[in-house]
Amino acid sequence: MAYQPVKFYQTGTFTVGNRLLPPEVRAVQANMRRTNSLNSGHRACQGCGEALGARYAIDAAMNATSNQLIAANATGCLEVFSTPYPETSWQIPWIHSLFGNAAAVATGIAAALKVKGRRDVRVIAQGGDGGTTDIGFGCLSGMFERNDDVLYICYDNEAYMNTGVQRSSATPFAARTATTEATGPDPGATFGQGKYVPAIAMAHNIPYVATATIAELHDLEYKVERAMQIRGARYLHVFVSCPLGWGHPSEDSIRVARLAKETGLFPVFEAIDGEVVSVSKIRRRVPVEEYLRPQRRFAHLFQPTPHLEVIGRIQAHADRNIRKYGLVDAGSE
Amino acid sequence: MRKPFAITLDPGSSLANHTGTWRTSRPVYLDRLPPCNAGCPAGENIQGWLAHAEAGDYEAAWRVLTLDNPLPAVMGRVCYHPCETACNRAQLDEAVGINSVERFLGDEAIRRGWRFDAITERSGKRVLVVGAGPSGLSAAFHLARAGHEVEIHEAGPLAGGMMRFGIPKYRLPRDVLDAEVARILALGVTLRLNTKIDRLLDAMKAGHFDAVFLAVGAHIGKRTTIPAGASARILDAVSFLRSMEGEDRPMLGRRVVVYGGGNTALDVARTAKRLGATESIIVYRRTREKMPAHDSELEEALQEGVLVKWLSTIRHAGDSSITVQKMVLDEKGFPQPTEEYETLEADSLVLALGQDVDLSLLEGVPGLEIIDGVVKVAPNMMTGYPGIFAGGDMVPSERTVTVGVGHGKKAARNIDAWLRGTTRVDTPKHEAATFDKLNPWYYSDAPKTMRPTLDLLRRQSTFEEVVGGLDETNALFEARRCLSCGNCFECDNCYGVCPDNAVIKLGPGKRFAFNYDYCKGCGLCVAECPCGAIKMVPEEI
Amino acid sequence: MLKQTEGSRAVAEAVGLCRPEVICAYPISPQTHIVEGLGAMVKSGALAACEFINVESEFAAMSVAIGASAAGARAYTATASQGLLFMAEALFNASGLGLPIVMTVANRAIGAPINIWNDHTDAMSQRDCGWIQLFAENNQEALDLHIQAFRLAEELSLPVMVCMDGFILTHAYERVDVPSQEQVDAYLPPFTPRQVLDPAEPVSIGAMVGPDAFMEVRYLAHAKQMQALDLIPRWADEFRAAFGREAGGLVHSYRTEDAETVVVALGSVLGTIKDTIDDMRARGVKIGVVGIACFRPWPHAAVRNALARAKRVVVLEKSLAVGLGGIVAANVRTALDGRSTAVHAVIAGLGGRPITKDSLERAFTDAIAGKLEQNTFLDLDHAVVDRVLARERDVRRSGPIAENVLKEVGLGVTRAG
Amino acid sequence: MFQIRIHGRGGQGVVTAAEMLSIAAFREGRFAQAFPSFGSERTGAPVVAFCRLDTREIRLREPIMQPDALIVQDPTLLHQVDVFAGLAPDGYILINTRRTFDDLGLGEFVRGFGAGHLATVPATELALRHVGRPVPNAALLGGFAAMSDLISIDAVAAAIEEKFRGKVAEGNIAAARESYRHVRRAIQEAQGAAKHAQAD
Repeated sequence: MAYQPVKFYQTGTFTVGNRLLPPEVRAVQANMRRTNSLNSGHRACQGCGEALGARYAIDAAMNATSNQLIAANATGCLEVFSTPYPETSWQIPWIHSLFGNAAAVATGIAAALKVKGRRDVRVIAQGGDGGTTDIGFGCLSGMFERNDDVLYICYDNEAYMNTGVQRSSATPFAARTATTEATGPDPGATFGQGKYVPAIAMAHNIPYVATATIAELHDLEYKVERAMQIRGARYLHVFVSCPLGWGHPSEDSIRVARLAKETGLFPVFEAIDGEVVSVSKIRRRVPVEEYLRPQRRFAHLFQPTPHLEVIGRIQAHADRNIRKYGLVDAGSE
Repeated sequence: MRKPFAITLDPGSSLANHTGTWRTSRPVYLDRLPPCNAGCPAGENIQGWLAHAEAGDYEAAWRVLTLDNPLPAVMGRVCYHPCETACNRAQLDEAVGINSVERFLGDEAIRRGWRFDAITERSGKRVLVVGAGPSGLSAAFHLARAGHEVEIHEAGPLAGGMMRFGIPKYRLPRDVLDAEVARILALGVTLRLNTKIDRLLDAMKAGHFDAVFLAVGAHIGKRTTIPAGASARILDAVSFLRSMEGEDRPMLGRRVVVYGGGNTALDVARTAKRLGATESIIVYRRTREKMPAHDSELEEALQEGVLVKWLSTIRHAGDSSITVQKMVLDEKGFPQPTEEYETLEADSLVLALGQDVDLSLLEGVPGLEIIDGVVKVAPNMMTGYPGIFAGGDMVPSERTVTVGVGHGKKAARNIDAWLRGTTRVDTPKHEAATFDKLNPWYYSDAPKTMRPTLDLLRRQSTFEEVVGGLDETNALFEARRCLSCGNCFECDNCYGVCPDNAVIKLGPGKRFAFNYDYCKGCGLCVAECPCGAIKMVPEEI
Repeated sequence: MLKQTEGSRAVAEAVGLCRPEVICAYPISPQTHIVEGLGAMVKSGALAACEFINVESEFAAMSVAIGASAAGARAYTATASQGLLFMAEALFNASGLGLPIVMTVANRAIGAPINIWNDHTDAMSQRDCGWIQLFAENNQEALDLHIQAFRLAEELSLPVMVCMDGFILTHAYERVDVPSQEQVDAYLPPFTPRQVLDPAEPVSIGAMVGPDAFMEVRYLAHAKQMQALDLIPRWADEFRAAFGREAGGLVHSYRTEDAETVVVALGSVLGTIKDTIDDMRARGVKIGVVGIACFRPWPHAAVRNALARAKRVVVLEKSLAVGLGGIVAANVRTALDGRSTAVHAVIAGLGGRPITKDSLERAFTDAIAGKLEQNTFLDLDHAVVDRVLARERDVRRSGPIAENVLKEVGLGVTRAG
Repeated sequence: MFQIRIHGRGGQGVVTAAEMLSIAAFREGRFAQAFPSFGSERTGAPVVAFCRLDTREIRLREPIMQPDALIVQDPTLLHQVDVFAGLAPDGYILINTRRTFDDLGLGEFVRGFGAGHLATVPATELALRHVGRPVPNAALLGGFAAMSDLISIDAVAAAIEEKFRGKVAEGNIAAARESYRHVRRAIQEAQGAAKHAQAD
């Protein structure tokens, strides 16, 4: 783990908190007075990974900035389920402008704060994979290149869920979406492995790039906190599951995210100035089938009989990640 | 500020939207029965006292432990810990070393001189306990705690029963036993040694006892007819082991053969080694798998140089040798004789074929039912004679210290009820906290800590304790390996993983509550609860 | 202070005097010189307490302005032509959120075919995006309108577009009177936003509004622009009082007192029209001109008044609603609703085609002679278009129109770049 | 109103010339309007810039089609573009060359123009000598001041200083002044020759 592990065997570093741990080593989410930046009453689906990831990240950012935070939000599920007139779930100053401009709006906010000498107030831009890797990509890249003082958080659920599960450039190979149906000779998405924005962000040599999942809260919170200690353009790519779009039971949201990491399909790491400085190792390596099977979007890979060639290709992708990022400790297997 | 209509909204206003109405099933907190508790013959609340140990509060842990068992230091040494066999953690890495933590707590209590709370209110009833073994001491303890006046009549010269006269020193140092017995007596329990009761009813009348608990144990070694030469030296295990407590040690010679496959047989063989025997051989008619003795003890014995003749029965015992007949297991697993014989050099033969109960004191007591030499008791441990209860080795059961202690507690509680003219109803047990109810991801890897063991040379020559104890740090480590199966330990997972902030944290020690106004019933809290303390129940629609 | 300087430079100085806090720059002709000038001021420190941000697109330029304005900063940017279209989505957003951003549009044609020269197609294409649209007749007015624009925008909490003709004004060296910082500070108070992103008082800006309230939101946007119709003249008067010059307002009438023929136009062409009118007046022709200084909100009453005594109206405009005709003319007709006044649209100067006095006088004379159709295309080469149309009738694969026209005119390939 | 049209090629500072001319006029209290033939021509392509001078506000925005004066920064254009289009009868012509109108084959065309209305000056040479680069615009303005008497050479110098800094400004001013003297001398000679011719 990138963060300081807590030697506590009953629950290790993995539970949210523990009555026996000193408060400072518990997660922000364990705090009775956490900010609940994204409050109850939002209209996200049962078990929504994005709602969870957003509260995790923004609460952590609030904690790191003593609540001096402003957020710009791209159009998407998060925006729609959090702020339908006449109610908003946000407890922080928050603005939604357009689908493709969250990064630029945040740049504007940061510029305004700089002019006004409010260095204490920090700015976050957030959006889904559509608003980040597709339509908002230009603004995102511009924000990176100028090294604007903004933390951009992408909540990646690998498709356009708000509009009814259409394929985005973050949709993985073979996944079924409404625009990559599971029919024909090669069902599901046939566009390679998806656009990997964390690597593209690193190519901008911005001070901080990190990935995280909703399955490892401490790691996610550590990365948000670290990001808030740095000035300049920062990027956090959070893997969030979508029970509706992926077709898994709502209670499996965290488990599926955990499997994405444990298979190696979603590498969890952090990079400083374009160089990977730490990776979150795989604890119990599992084959990709374990990740694919619980999700209906991959059901066609197993019916009527397993499509070994396709599954093999996905496994190969996972193995490549494991080699590339050193996700498995030598000798641990 | 004058906010533009509709496009600009006040913070947190979504609280007006009660998403709880979406729910089709709701999460509820529950407590499940952990396998360790379920598996403990002494009925200890193991997870309960481990929880205090995890927090480093050893005295609190000891006090919770001793609510059920007054002999933790003893049990921490001689118990065969079925709790560890049942422990869910065994399916992760290794079972939690419950027994070693129990011993640590017991020793800590002796070291620090912790005492039981003084008895406050008295019932004015008198109870006679016959026998100062595990059951008797346990019963006396619990009865005293309940406010009754207790008198123990022990036939022997010292308290402890089999703990003293059956279990060798190297497994249970006597000072430990003495300390824990003394602590029980300190509650005001009267102990009369060398007091053998011949006619129970008379004794009751004479002492004005309102109830009796019988726990005389089984001290008569079983004999079997083996053709033997006139000068063949044959002893029985019980008396041999008992004689170890006396002044002059028994003479066995250099070559000792022990006949039997129970723990007692091992105790004898290991003791013989320590007495200087060059050969200590166990003859057993079945295989190692079938052996009733505990494997850990067999391991230690083998390490110490004890030899075992498997699938063998003794046909003849001569002056300086015995004849052994080889057996084979039939398809049903029963040993059948072969025509193969073997002769072993032997200076003495010790029979460890089990023990019988001395029931002489029960003569003239009406209504008792004796089956295969043991006294039949009702589920509440009462014999056929009202007011006379029995437990331990003299009733049908597995004959271990732990079972005895358990009987003592159970009997005491029922005697208490009986004395108060009520009948005790056990609270229904919670559903079992099986491994499949857990989410083990959240427990980090931590293999069991091994207790130090004495080096072989000294084990073969002295009676020093073989197995050492844990020090404070690894006792804490071991305690913290507990998964708290089935019972919330306030890890905050449910509070953290709820996408709708629908879990209310009530504060230290107060656990959590659900806010059903917002809970959408996604079930994440159930899936991510490490210890299986939440379940989903369907909503009535 | 009087100066002989370029229009873009004059505007840059005016914007600088308005103490903008965030400026977003993306290059596109003919607006570029303005942000270049501002960039230099910020770099040199002449313009302090200002962030100058080189963005990656016009879409980003407007988006950065949106963020800055929502965070309480006075935000400015400039664009033209394709750039304005590329930020179209953000334009609606800025007005929808009620953010007082000021933007210069250096009016330019829109392709295809690509054309960098002046006309009003860009501004007109965004006439309904909820921004206030002001048109400058010359560089002095362009300069003055920016000062008024910030005050107007911030009072109404609405974005304002100041339109000035690309090249014709942006690149023209003229005499301008640049006010002092004290004058501007006295006229333009510091920005106190209607709503602001502030941790001390958190709000959610940009909620999703459904059928239950969307009508009301749109109505309020309309109502706000209607308020502007009162405020714009008031501040034009205040401006005159403070700076001693005419600038802004809704409409300007020139020699219309007894005019039977009234020309209506926007922007720099008004100058050439006035000269033409002077010549015709000298020959006794009863003609005048009404300049539209504010196109959005549409000054319905003011236009109706200004044209009260006109027998015929000639709307000379640099834009074309393809399939309809004159865009401004269509608006003028609504102002004359219920009157018999003839309204002729004269589409002129598209893509930078020079508008000469001679051509104007010819058109006006035709109008008076009743020889104008509803839509007339000034100086259109009928021979060329007839030949192209003829060829398209006869030949299926007749090729690209633009290239055909160039062939016909004998220019060979386009020189535009 | 006096209208000047300047012909040249991209990179020769044609537009700057018009702008400097307007600045010079402004400094002498006139209204002036300078603007390029809006386009995106690149280096080397023919370029036209305009400048109007007047004593009252200039509202006219059309390109200059009947110039009162022509400044030709590049004589090679004479054979490419109709630089003389719309030139007022007896208008002014200033050409950047060391040759004469006759050498250029314009003798016939300019017959009838007043002697003081025609001048050539080797502006590029002057620029090379004083500035070090072949930018003839400033030098030509000096010549135009000498020929037209509309603006003073000092106003031209001031305008140059407004546009350029340091050495470049000095060089251009020097070139302008030398060009001014050159043209003034040439015109005096021409006028003298004209008088002489009448005397005979």
